[in-house]
Amino acid sequence: MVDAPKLIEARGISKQFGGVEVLSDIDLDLHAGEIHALIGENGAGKSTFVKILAGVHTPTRGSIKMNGDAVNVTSPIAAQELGIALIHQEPVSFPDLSVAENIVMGRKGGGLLSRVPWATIIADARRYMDMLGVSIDVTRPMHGLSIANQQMVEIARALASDSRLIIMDEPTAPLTPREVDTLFAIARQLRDEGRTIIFISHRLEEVRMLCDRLTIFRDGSHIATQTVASIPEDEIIRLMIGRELKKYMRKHTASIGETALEVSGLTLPGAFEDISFTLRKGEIMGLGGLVGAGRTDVARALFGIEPAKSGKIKVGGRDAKIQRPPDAIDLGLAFVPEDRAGHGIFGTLPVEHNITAAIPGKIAPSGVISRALERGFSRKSVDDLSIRLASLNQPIVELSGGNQQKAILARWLLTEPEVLILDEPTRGIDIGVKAEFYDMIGDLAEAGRAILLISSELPELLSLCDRILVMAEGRITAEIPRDEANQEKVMQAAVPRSGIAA
Amino acid sequence: MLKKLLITTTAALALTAGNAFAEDIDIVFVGKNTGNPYFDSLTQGFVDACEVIACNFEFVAPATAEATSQIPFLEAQIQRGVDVIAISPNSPDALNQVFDSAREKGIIVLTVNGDITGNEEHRDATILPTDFTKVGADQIEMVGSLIGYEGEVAILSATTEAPDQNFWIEGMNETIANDPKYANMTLVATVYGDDQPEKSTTEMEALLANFPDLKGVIAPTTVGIAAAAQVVQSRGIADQVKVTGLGLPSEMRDFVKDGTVDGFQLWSPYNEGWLASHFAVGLKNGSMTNEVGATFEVPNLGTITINEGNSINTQSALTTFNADNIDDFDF
Amino acid sequence: MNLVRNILFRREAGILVMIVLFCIAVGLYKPQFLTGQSLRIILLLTPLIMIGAMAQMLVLVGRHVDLSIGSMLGFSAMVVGLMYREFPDLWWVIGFPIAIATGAVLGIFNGLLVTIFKLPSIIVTLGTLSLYRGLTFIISDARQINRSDIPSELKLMSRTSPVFDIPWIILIAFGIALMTYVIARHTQLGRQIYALGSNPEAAPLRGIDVTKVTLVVFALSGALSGLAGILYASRWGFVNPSNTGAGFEFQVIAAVVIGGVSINGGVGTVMGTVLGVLLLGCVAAALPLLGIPGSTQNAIYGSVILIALLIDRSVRQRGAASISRGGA
Amino acid sequence: MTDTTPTREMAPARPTWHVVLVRPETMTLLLIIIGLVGASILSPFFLDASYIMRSFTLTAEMSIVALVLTMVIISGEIDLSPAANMALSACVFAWVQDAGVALPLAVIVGLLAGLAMGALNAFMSIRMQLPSIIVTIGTLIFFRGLAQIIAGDRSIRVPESFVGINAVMVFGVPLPVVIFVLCAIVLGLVLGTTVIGRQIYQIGTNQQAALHAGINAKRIKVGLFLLLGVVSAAAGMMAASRLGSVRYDLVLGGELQMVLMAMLGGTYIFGGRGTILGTFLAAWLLVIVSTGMTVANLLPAIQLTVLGILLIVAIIATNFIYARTQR
Repeated sequence: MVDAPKLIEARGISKQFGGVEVLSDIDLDLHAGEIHALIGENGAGKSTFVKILAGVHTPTRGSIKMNGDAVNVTSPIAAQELGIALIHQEPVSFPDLSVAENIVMGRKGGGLLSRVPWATIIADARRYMDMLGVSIDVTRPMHGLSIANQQMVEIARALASDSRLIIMDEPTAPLTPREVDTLFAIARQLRDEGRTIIFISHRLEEVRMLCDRLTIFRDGSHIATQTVASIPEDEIIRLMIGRELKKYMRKHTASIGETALEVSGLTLPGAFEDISFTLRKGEIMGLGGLVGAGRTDVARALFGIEPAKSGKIKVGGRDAKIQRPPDAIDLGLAFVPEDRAGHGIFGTLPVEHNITAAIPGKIAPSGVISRALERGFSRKSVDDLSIRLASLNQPIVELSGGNQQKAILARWLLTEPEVLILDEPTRGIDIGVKAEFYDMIGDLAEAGRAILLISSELPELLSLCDRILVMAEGRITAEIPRDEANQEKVMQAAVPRSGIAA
Repeated sequence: MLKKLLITTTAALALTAGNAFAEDIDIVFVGKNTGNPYFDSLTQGFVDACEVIACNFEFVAPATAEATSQIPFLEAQIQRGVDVIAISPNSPDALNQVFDSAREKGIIVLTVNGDITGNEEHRDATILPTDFTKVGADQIEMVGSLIGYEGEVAILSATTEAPDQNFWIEGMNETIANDPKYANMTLVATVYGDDQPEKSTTEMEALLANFPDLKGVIAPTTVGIAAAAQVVQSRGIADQVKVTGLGLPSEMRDFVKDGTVDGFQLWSPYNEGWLASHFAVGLKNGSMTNEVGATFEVPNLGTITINEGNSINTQSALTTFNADNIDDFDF
Repeated sequence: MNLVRNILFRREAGILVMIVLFCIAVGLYKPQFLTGQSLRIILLLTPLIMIGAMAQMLVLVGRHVDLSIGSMLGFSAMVVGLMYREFPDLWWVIGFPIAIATGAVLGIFNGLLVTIFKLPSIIVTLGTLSLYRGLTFIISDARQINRSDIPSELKLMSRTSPVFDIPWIILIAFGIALMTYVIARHTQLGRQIYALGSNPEAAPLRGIDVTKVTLVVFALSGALSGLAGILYASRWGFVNPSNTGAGFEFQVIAAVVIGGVSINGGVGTVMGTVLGVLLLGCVAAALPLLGIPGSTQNAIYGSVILIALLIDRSVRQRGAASISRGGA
Repeated sequence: MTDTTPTREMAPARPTWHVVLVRPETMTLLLIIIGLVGASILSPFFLDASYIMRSFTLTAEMSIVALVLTMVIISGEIDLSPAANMALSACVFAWVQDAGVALPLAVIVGLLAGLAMGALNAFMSIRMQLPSIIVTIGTLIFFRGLAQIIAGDRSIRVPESFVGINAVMVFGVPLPVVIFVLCAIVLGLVLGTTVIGRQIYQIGTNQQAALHAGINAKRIKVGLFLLLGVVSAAAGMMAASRLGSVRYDLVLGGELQMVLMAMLGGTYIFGGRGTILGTFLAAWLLVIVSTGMTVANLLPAIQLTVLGILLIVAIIATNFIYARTQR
């Protein structure tokens, strides 16, 4: 099957998001009748690459050839016509319409007033379901279907538009083992029909069981393409993280004080289970893991946005009951969220209002905001964190990603927190500002604050943290002290073992 | 249509300019709401009068007939410094303050076609279409003549609160109770259609359903009588149930022509406008005095007396419309 | 076992049960409520609301709201009324295409404001509610079209028809209901309206021309309001610039919301809406019989909308909870 | 998820004159000037301060409620029921007073009725998470219907001692206007300088970010609905005092005018933007426009048409200004 006909030939595919090069010159060939795995760390560019194939994004540079002739995938609909289907992890569907319609919706079917061929739609839908060996009543609405079944409908939709290339982005994450087996059987059946499947996953055993070839992405570039049989797991991991480790040597290690935060048996069914750790003043503890490991859910539970169902939290030695963010803030917790635009900034409001948003008590002791106090705090924050901006009254959306993140960090530093939770603080920020952030985090620890750093960038974790907890599928899989920590160890713990066995 | 609009606007402008130097009396009539056919003929009375006697006339009205919708228009007329405000009030008591401030400015305030019962001291005089006390009796006589003075009769009125309606209904009850002529006529029900066609129709349907052997229906309101007539027409029961009341010839012409309604009564709103203009000009130039008992002449209406409470009746008895005279009227 | 399908089905059955129970209760107290004549009264009360409800159902399914249907009804009725008065010898049936076309033009104007300027439809139609009412006054010079100006053949349509003596107006209303069922269930347009309402972000990704579908929905709402306009002239025999169509939008929204159409878009059936209209018709016919003053009608409409919203909430909650437990 | 915000480090700051001038409030001020000139051309009787002041008393109560409605819209919600609330509260007050309850107690009952209505709106919109625009269409019809049941279409009289609020003059300015100006100043200060005001803007701009910043959005929104309920009740009773009697159709259709005032003042329909000053100026603009047309004896039809056009133009303008400044 070595020189099977090439379905897709991608040459020099690159993509820039706001100045940050996310993909650089990817060359990749995909054969007809093959299951091809894409592997890489978070942010390695896997998702962006497949989204370009599926027409969700347009590449900054590069070309794609399909069955030998050049194609231009301008939109998801164009992709559908070319026979390329993308199945998201959370399938996008019309919840109120019937399964059969979700499969057909949008297909070129005559003008607005042309008849809806219900008989054929339902018959086709049943046929695809039978092909996939799945028993779903195609006339029922999508409402209430399990994620697994929704994926089946997405695959059926791909079959309905006779897709030659079906891309599955992390499909097995939410599935039970039995559902995974069904999915694999279907994938193999589709491959035997001559279709090509791209399978993005962190579960290396699954890749080994299912896929014919695999490609490894790192930092937006294409590292290697091998047949699955010819590359051992350790080698895969090495390639995934093979960059030589530029050591951001921390200037110092802070003196570790008494426990600031103690968590035991924290559980939220479906998100994370039995999370326990202690965090001491002056200590930076990393929380590593892959997408879907549940790290953000732990942070949201600690901060009271989505409280855990069971488990105990002790702050500064005393039991804490955190039901809403204000409870957490009063106890000295702070949380810089991952989704800066959605959960962080008030886009259209001035920078000053964003900086002082979490300290109403300090800028308005009597309820009335004192201009002087507010200007004092925000001016100090801008200087301390050297935020580059035109004026404090400028809407914050006009600043760069890095400066916006600094403003959010400044917001939380003004609350003088005991415990600072940072969720992917340096994501989407260019290299220059990242280094500034690392120094700041170091200084904060030195000043005696306890820091919980959630990050997917291994060099960040390894260089900054005194200890690294690694999570996979909602559970803590390892606790690695600083001196024993290296990329392989973290990645070994991060890659879900239990995929099949659990 | 737009052409018509421009004419009225320019006319309005001319009037405002014109009034500055002529010594004509400025009269404005504020109707209940725009688009009400009843007031078209009443206004016509004012307009024709002002062509004859020295007065400038304007008609304004709010879009909807709520209690307070006329106030801004009254404030505007005070501001324009008109001489006489004639108004058909939407509410018996919400207009007292604005009437007082108008009269402080020497503006004569006349209520037309309906009085502000209980607050009469806030207006100079009232011009009623006819002697309201007799309306009840005339209507009972009308329906009695149609149904042979025996059988069940019901009333379909406008709103529960309209002062003139309640006044007439009281008259009807008294007449049936005391006058032996109507001994074997019984008034079985009084229902309210709120002067809305849909509601009046459902109330009429309910009457027919609740009283199977109902003989006659009196609807002393133009909206009510038209709705009742339409129900009778659509069910083809014109010979069992006689509909009468107070209606506009223009609205009732079809029903009279096809025999659904034998006869109905009203007064001439045109005459009301005509009389009001003369009375207003007379008061303003001193040729008439506004005391109870005083009389004055109005061309083709004869001598008019000012009755108790400064109220004037345009005509003594109701005019009866039927098949033979319906075509002589264009309002 | 598909839970949600049953709920939807149960919803229509629920309304039917409510209608039956209500009629029996009133019938016990006032037997004449259950006669053939009373059924005719109820049916005669519903045609305009039925046509308005059909249009509003498609609008709500598309996750929009059209408050201007009352004023569009008034304006179209006035245009046709003026035409009859100024050109009495025209063939009276011409009124229908003119009324529908007039309504459609106003509807398309609504649609353009919503699609081009990306404005919330409820605020736009709140503006055009007043704008179209003002225009109705202007073109009629604030004067009413009297009964004598309306052709008697048009008025006859509200009284009888060759088909078992059922008035034409009722036949047209149920015809429109059937047409809407066909559009909603059996045309691409209908399915795309449902898809648009169910998941507006996903619709363009699936090749649905959101602008065109939205424009058609508002044009349809205008056209059907226009048809209701000429039928108003037929039913009541006159057209008044200030109260023809006034308050129509609230009655229609009450009927549609009772009928199980969800205000979050994507959910709604013609059968449910028809039953909602009939239920309101029964209530409107029963009130005068029971001697309850008409003034209670508004309070009933208001409370019905609020209760239907709460029912819709609980249905959606049970449905939505099972789909997604998100989180990275 | 790499975000795609523009990364100009040093965005060119908008010059101060630009910040001061290019604001919706200046647009409203401009329209006021145009309105004044137009109206005085249309009719010589227009330009008279005491007449305009007297005309303003007719809509002063509604304008006060529109100020609070502006805050509700800025917070990201909307309420179409205040006009019906005014009518029902006034009817409850007059009905209870008519039934023999002492005047001060009747006023309190009226205010409590308004509070209860605000609570119903808050419960349905915030607690049950239903879209407030559809909820308040339901409550608007429901309250108007209750008023109809209580007052029928009778008009309930109000005791002489309570009547005539608009006749009370403060330095030659009618009391309702003074109250409106005072309310505008107080609410302007609350919105502009207090923490609650700042948080209302933050909730309207991005409710998720507000949650993460520890702002209790639910409590603030419920508070706003309750405040709007009580203020509407007070305004309803002010109208009762002005008119001397109350009917169910008090301020019928007022919801359109209130929303119009907020929109003309530059309040952004999707929340996050708008000022009390803008709505304050818009209230005067509306009075000038409608009084100008009434005193020129223009057909009420034209007023309705102009109101409709103004609302549509206002939303498009504010949408355009905000979309443009949100580069």
